[in-house]
Parts: sequence; C-alpha cells; structure tokens
Amino acid sequence: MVFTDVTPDPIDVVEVLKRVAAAEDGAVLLFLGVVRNHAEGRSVDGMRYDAYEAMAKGVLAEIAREASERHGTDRIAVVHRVGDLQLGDTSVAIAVSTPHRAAAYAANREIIEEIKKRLPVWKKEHYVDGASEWVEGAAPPVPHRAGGTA
Amino acid sequence: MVFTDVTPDPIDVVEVLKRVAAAEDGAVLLFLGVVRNHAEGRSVDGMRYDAYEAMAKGVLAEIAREASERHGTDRIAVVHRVGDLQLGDTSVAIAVSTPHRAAAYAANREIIEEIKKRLPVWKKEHYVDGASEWVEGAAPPVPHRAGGTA
Amino acid sequence: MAIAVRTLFFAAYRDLVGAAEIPVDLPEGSTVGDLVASLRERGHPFSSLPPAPAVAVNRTYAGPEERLAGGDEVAFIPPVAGG
Amino acid sequence: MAIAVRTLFFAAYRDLVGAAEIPVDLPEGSTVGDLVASLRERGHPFSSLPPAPAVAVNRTYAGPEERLAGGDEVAFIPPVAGG
Repeated sequence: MVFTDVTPDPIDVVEVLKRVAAAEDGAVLLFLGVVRNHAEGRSVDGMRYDAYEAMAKGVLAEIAREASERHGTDRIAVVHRVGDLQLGDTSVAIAVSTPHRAAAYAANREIIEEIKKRLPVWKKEHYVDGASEWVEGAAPPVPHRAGGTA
Repeated sequence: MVFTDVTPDPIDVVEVLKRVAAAEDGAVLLFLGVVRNHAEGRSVDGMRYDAYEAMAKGVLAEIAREASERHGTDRIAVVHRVGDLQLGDTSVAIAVSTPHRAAAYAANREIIEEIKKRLPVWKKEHYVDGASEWVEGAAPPVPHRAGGTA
Repeated sequence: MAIAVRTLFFAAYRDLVGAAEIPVDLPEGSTVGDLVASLRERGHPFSSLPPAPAVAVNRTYAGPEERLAGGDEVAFIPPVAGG
Repeated sequence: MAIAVRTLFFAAYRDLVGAAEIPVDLPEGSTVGDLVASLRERGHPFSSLPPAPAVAVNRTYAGPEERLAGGDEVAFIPPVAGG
C-alpha cells in the first residue's frame, strides 16, 4: 500500500523500509535526503523546513500514486520531515520495492525529482556565521488554463 | 572509507547505512537485493548463494573502488551475503552517500550492474515443488589477450 | 456582489508581506490573476510580489485564469525547495 | 618439464565434474586454453565443460592465451548470478 506523510517527527528509516517489504519483490531502493554541512560554498549548521502542510500531504500522495501507476508497484513509502533539523538529520525518505531492480531505481528517482519540482516545502539554511537564508527553489509547474468553472 | 564484504552473516541494514554517513553528504542511496518468492513463473521458497569467496572479496572491492573513483565519493559500503537464504532475506546491500543525489543514484546502480556482470557468485533456487536449479547467469567479461608473461 | 477569499503566504513571501494569512475581498468573477494584480496595486510590500507567482486554490495548483469563489483558500507558493 | 596447477570448479561446473578441486599437470608453457583443451580431452564428464569457459588465474579473470605457472590456482567460472 502506498504510504506518504509530511511530519515534524524524526524519520525512522527501518520503519519506512518495513512498509515496503513484500514477498514478491526482489529489489528495494531507499533514498535519504540528509542535512549536509555545506551549501554553495557556505558552512551550514542547521536547516528549517516549512511546508504548506495540508497541501503538501496531498501533493506527496499524488506524486507517490503517479509513480505507483507508472511502475506497477504499490510498495512505496515516502516521508518528508518539517521543522528544525540538525546536521545529519534525514529530511526525506523514499522507499520503493519492486520485483526487479530497474523499476525501483526509476520510480525512486522520479519521486525525488517530482518532490523537488512541486512539493510545497521550503527550507531556510542556517549558516555557521549566524546568517540564514531561504534556499532558492524551483517554480512549480502551474496549469496554463483554468480547469474550474465559475 | 570504501567498505566491502562477502559474508555468510545476515546483513544489518542499519549498520551498512551508518558506514556511509558523512557530514558533507546530502544524499544516501541504499539498494537491497531480497530473496523473492517467484522466478520466471515458478514459486520459490529459498535460495542458496555460493561464491568463490577469496576472489569475490577482491572483485567486490574493485567494483566499489571503480565506482568511488568515477563518482568522487569514498562513502560506499557493499555487503554480499552467501549461504542459505530464506524468502525476504537480504542478499546484497549497496549504500552510497554523496553531496548531491545524481551521483548517489548513478554509483549505486553501476555497482549492482557490475556485481551482476562479474562477481563470482552463483545462486541455486529452491522451488516450492521440491526441485532446485542454478539460476542462469551472465558470462563474465574475460580479457581477450594475456596480460602476464611466462 | 463581492467575494471574500483567504490568501496564504509561505516562506519568503510570508517574510515579504509580514503575514501568514490575509483576507481579501474581490468582485465576483475575479480570477487568480485579478487577485494577484489587486494585491500588488496596494503598493509596498505587496508590490514586491512577482506579477505571476505560483498559486494554489484550495490546495491545488491553479493558473492565472482560474475563477475564484467565496471562501476559497488561495496560497502564494514561492519556488519550492523540498527534499 | 611439467607444471602442476590447481583447478577449482564452482556451482554448475562443480556439479558437472563432481569435484571442487582437481590437480592437473601440464607441459611448461601451457596456457589457459591448453588447460581447458586437455581437460576436455579426458572425456566424460570434462568434455561437457564449454570449450571457452570464463577462467580466473590466481583470482583474476584471464583470457585463453594467458600462460600458466606451477602452483597457479585456476578457477572455472560458470556464468555468474550474484546480487
């Protein structure tokens, strides 16, 4: 079953992996995004993740569902953390399990790329020198024509 | 530090992940090969992995070293298990940690592909009907010309 | 007839306008684009919002031609940086 | 002058020849290809080995022209299936 969440709680990697275990699968791929100590040449000592949480939960579920349909597996778990993170903390975990490995790599990669493109989450880097800045992001794809009727 | 091993011991995924953690890295990719319950339409209930262990340890180290050089990270850990495995057991774990995600995906995938091409390991599937068979493998690439002198 | 919508601001846009949520009244039939223009016409600090920001209406990305209805939740979405 | 090498067999090849290791004497100057040919000439079951199997000499893949020396460990490597 596809599982997704946006949460302030620390991510338990073992639990995420357990969610995708299935007897018919021979390949599991886990991606972890981790807060690192540098960004564009500056030393970082922490990161704040903000989200439009109600929307982010829906978008993350949609991203996982799309990958599920495209790659024929419902053994997908994606958890994105929000709030104040320390160096080394996991900000996102993506686990995909499939019978054969090619689909696991492809689906996993697509999910992180879609997250970067359209998940309404922002991060503020805290630098060792005391400054902090919103990380430059990507403009999400927006429909050109209105879908709704008045 | 690049770490590789070929071992009869169960693979501890958390330990493998810990080996690649590094403050400068923002992306960790973990691949797990898992014994699944089917193969080419037959129901499987176990798998025996045999290795030319002394050579396999060297080849696995070489595969990891090549990926390390090609992708500029020494945060690589690869463990391949041998012996009798049950359904759901992890046969191989590949962890790669890099500053940015593209290198982690690429290095991780290259390592599993090289393992499939040239690691001297063989597996015998045990089927639910009681039969068992060596899994058809890949002919490893062999040098065309002798390198040594007599 | 006027409609009342809730506008939400996040991250850099929240810092810019100095508020997380602002109620806005608009003429009936207004679109997302009309809302953006009307806010920017208020002058500082709203005039610093981009002329065509990403916007979500009721938690779904919406183009500038999308019609708004009373009670809509309209979020201004700065370039995203999850992962 | 003869040289003595150790030949190792794994997986399906081990099942085929019925042994994990067989000592073989060869004329000095023999190559990997010569060793394979000499084994296959012994007839059943060795004649069922492929004419150009993958071979490793002292734990490194080696081509058929590679010269052998006394004490070499020569492994017959069936198609591999790790992972």
